[in-house]
Amino acid sequence: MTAHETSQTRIAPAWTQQLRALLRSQESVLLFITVIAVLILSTQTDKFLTVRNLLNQGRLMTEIGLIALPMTYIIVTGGIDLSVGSIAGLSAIMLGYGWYNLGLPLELAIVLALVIGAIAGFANGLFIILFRVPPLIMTLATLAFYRGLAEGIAQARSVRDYPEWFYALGQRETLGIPNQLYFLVIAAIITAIILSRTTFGRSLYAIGNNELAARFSGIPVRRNKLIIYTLSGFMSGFAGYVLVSRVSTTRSDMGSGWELDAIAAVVLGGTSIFGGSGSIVGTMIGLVLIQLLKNGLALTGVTGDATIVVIGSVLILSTLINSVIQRRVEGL
Amino acid sequence: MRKFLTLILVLSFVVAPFSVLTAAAQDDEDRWDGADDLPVNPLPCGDEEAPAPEPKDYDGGQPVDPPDLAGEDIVLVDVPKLIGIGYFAATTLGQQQAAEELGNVEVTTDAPTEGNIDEQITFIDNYITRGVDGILFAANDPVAIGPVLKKALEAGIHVVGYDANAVPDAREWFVNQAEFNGIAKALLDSLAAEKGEDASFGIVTSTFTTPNQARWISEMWAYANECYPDMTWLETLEAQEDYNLSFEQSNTLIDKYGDELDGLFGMTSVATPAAADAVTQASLCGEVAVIGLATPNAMKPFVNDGCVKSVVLWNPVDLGYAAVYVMRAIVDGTLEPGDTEVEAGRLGTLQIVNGSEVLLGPPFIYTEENINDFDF
Amino acid sequence: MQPPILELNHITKTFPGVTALDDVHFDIRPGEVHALLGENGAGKSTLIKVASGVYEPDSGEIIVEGQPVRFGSPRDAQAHGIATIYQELLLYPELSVAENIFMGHAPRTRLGAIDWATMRSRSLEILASLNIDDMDVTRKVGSLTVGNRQRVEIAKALSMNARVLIMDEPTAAITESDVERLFSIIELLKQRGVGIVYISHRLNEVFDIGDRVTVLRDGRYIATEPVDQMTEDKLVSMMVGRTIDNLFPKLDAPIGKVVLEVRNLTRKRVAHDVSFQLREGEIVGMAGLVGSGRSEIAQVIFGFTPAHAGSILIDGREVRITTPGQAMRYGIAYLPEDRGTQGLIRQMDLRANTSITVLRALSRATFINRHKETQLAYSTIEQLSIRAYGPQQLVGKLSGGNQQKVVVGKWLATRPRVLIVDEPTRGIDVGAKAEIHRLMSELAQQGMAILMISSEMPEILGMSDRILVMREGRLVAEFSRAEATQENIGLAMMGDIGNNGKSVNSQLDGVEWQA
Amino acid sequence: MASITQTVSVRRQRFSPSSILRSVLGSQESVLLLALILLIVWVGSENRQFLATRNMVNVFAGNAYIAIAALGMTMVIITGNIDISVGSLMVTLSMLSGAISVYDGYPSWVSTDLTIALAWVLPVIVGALVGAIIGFIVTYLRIPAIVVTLGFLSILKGLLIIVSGGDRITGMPKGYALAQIRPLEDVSMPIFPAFFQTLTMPVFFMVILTILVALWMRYSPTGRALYAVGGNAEAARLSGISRHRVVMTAFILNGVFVGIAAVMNATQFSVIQVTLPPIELTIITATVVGGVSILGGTGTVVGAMLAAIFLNTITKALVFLDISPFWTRAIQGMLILITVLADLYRRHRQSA
Repeated sequence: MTAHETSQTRIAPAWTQQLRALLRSQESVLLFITVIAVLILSTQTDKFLTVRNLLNQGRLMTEIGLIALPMTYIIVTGGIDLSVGSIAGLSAIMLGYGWYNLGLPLELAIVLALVIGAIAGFANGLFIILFRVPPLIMTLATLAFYRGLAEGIAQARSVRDYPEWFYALGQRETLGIPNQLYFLVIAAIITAIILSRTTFGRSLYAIGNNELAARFSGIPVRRNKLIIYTLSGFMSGFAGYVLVSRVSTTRSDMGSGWELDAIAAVVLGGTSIFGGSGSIVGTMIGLVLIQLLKNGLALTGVTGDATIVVIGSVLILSTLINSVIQRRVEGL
Repeated sequence: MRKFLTLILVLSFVVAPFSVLTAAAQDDEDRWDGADDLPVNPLPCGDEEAPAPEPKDYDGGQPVDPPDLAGEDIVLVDVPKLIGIGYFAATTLGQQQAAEELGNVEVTTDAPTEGNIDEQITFIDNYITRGVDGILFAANDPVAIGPVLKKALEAGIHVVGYDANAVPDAREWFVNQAEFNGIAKALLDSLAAEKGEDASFGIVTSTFTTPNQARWISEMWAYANECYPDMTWLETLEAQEDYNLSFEQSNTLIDKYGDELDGLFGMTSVATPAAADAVTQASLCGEVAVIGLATPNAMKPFVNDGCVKSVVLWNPVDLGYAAVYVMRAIVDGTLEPGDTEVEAGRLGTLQIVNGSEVLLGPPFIYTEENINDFDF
Repeated sequence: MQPPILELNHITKTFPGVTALDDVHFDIRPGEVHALLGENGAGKSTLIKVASGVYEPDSGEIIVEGQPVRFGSPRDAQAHGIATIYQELLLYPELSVAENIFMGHAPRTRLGAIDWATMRSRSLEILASLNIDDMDVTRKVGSLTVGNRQRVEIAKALSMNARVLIMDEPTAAITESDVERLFSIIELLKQRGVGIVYISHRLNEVFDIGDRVTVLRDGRYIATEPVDQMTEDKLVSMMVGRTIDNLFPKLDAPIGKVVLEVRNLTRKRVAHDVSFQLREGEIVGMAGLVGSGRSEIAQVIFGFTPAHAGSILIDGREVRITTPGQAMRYGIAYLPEDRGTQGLIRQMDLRANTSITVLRALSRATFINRHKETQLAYSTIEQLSIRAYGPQQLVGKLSGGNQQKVVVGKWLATRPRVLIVDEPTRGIDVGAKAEIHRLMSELAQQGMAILMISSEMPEILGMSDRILVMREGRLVAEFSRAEATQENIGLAMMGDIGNNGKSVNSQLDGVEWQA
Repeated sequence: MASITQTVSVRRQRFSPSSILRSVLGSQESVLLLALILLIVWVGSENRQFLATRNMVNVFAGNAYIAIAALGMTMVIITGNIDISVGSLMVTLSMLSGAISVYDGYPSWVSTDLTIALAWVLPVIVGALVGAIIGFIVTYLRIPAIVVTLGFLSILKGLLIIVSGGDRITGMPKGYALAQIRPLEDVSMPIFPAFFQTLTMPVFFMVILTILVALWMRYSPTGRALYAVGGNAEAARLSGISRHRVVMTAFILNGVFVGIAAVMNATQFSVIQVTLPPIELTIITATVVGGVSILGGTGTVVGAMLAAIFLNTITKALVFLDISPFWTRAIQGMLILITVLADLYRRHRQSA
């Protein structure tokens, strides 16, 4: 503690500090890495850096993106949600089941799917706050449970032949931009603003850094946790709906493995897996970086197996680089 | 607030297990037959000739003004369900052989490591952007893969499927290794031959949602009802494309039904050897017949020590081989909608059935005599 | 007089940009209690870290029994018989008492395997030698009371047959009865010739058990004196470098109408049937052992752990409080006991910490107004004269006193009418202590009603208009400022079962894991 | 006086019913064992076949390789870390083992037995190496284990396909089959006495290894250090325990056991396939259900083993009870949740 007292004497004008902070921030470091990657890839093939291709990538990454946003919230509070993929699958199935088997109007079936997703997330949150089940364990269990429900309800039957309008979200474009991309961008902006500017967002950081102190400061910790897990479930459900609309059928194995992709994006985005720090901007950059690597490498003739090797390495390396820089900043 | 939440929790605790169990109990009544609400048409029993299928007009899709590459070098990409299992390693081998023979074809295989629909779509999408002359695919889901394949056609890329079909208008041709009902017939006939017409059997499949397996099983239902009314269908278990699980599930069936069990069907090239392994390690060779779809190399040990009498499979190497030849034929314009047959190198001429499917031929049955002549 | 076991001569230790220790002397003789005093930041902790081998000094020599040595690691120091008991006890909650005592140097069988039987019996011996015979060595440490955990720590030190035992604020977090027990244990150790380095902010303790006292200030060595030639004022002035006229600047404020009243407040296992009133301008001290229900009742009023029965009245109107949020809306503020874990968010900056209680007020439509927030931070820094370089400073990097001021600041920001302070001056230095006391008096004068929970008798006596005493979850006594004395309060706290810690502990067990 | 109190209190601990009760119902291990027995008895009463010897053997043998991998995972989690790359690693090592055994380019002096020995040992060593690399990045480069192993998950998966070309391996030499589920006399390995012949190799390995590791974790200083580091890293440091060294050890041993599991897996079958089911989740589930706290500092390998068996028993039980296969996974998920909740509840009670 003695060591720190000098920091009081070290006084610098606010704006230079902020500038330095900005340049050293996880996001800008990651952005730098991304730019480098894009530049290298674009020299390898002219097919990569085209509006059409990039927009198309936007279409392909939307589902994971929608899930990664609330995942950022959850990880900021020091939690995690492994059940997102299964929830997406469950919602997808409920959509088809509600429309085909229960004979609901499709609009209603969609609503049903989203509601089911929200409920699933709500249940996660409920156990976590009431029984203090570690999120990792809770969602590990529901990862199996929700997938199981999906399989049980689907009875291995897939629902197809939706009316034309249903595919608008997943397969059509407006002003040349894939429709689902609008949703991703809007969701990203909203979640970003909430996290960085509002009292709710602030409370999430507080919870992630010191839950007890947050509670003693009158922050409704339990309520907010419940909200983010429910949100996570809802968004997973929405992602499931987007996928169904994109691939025009429902299967009970939809969304398997999404949890790791989403977490990878969040972590790559510089959000600390231990909670307390992180940002939506970072997550989005992380998401884009992964997607562009997948796509760019494929376009330059690298096969999928080699690509995942690269992505794995990038994940570790960029985290390393960032942690080194952050340590330098804190002078530890 | 808190009270309310607890209430909900308690409810969910009571309701969830209850509902699940009741549901589980119920659909035990109508057992899954894999039909997925699609029609079945079983072949006639025994050696009766199958009535020739009534000719059907071409129902495939067409690429939008593709470049004329007749005779030119073409670059193809092959996107199977997944990579990492022997079966698709074999189809890849066949494609390479064909490419070598033709000399003016270059084909690379690239696919996800899990049989996962959205991954596969992403792969194909990337190759559309990258710009290839033709795409070969084996679909994880016939419908899900549709949009992206149509996108390929619109981009003027030729699309040919093999092994697992897509909705017809999403591809030009599909190389059909064998008719579903043909497989079903072959499997059940060999069981009958080995264990008699009153044999009772279990099935180990990949997942209930995998289209091919599901269709085969539903055709088996139909065919068994027609021709082997005395056979008892004990149970069907899922085992993914996972060797360990297939092994475990086979064990479970063996243990559950004991002497009652006469035969095990393996519906995938993973499940069949696993089932054979289970039977061998339970030292029940002879008592429990293992019949299924598998590649020769995987089955050699069992066939050679007599534990497995017959393995049903088309030759996946030929399947891949044929796919490339069909693709070449389209590009060269030698295969056009309405044709009834197509030249496929060493395989000679192949028939075209129900509209837009190239039939590889009747399923092949490997036995002790011939299995060692194959290496894939 | 015996030669010292451990001598630290001309110790200098600098960190980037600061000289933590500047030519400091310290020595400890067998069988003495040597108190080490100084304000936070004076260099006490650095010094003991040097003595226990955590830091290596830049210059100066460490001498153990006449032999110069250098400690590369805590291990080395332990090897030379120097053990340290840190404020935050370093134990393994999930492991048994015996294993905690012997972790790292467990007895082994001939085959080199850990010998659990011996470990248990030797643990029992050690504990017994400290007159501790009521502890089950197979029990998980996590389920013990703080007092018992501390005893485990001491046993741990002895198991490494330590001859110097450094205790950093050992009494900060334990009950009166545990303190008594601790002191008797210290006596035993002295008789055995163990030298004890004793660090505490409670001067009365220094006079109770100290033999010699060394004072540090701003990393410099001030003096070493026999305790019996010292007076409290002398010590204080040595520590702060100036004379603090009055540690307890109680101003008399006009006592107004009742603001807060609680009737028969009850929460199972922690507080039973508690009733009292709190008036404007009044400072009510609440005494009692840790676990007697003091903090617990406060947390019930604050809605952190809602009441099971009874009622809370604000301005005579009954209100229902089930969450801190609601309590705050009624103008109640609560400074929790433990700054580090309950009061502050150390990884966040000063601005975020001061604003956290009033985010709603600082925001329009839940959007935080950064400008207002920063203003608040500056005004807090000013009003409470917090030594920090600005709103951006991480509070984790502030000294204890300043951290506590931040906590005070964040609660004053809510403009409370009822301020509940729990151990407001625990572990902060004399200077800051006086400042906080003055602040409390001023607030009372402005008409705030203050409930002050404290384990420090002088503080209770010095600051309170009225004194409530809790025991075993019940309100057992009330004294006016006039009639209150150390004795009658102490007696009320202990009750008849005061002197055997058992029954107290047994009911503490219940309380412990609530927090 | 000291000695008296000592003997007194010693006796008190030996025979206090409370402490005995605590040790019996107080541990997830015994709870699991109880649940396991009840489950077996119940299913047995529903369906006689379930109790048949062969099925019992399979019940215990089926998840042996999971249990063995869980040994390492237990250590890693106890130190407060986690490894989600074990699935990919295991498959990679199985392929490696197979590849070595069928490789025919060896110089003449290399006998088949030697090849087989290599195929058994080398993967374990490689596993240890990978573990060391992960451990190094986690400790010395200070990157959270979950991030590192998330990276390795895909790195290994990719490398595996690249190296193996995605084909499966068959035709391993006769003596290679080490871990088949059959009476041991069939296995050409004379070293095992007749006693084990009723057992099958997987069970044999699982039990022996678990016992060894359990002993090691209880009686070796390093074993205890795992708990120390996971329980309170700072305290451990001050008692002279090197966190880095301990965590490294945990990850290396984890690699070793994944290696062993991989070899068993490879030698159990006549075909080695590159299929990548998410084993890591199963392994972590087994560990957690076994009572290992995800927060580190507590848990035992025995619990993990019992949990692994428990999970397999459930899967089989559901078939024997004629539960529709569609609902299997849902019910599994529910049971997992319930056992974990039971564990948490017990912990709460104990810390009170």
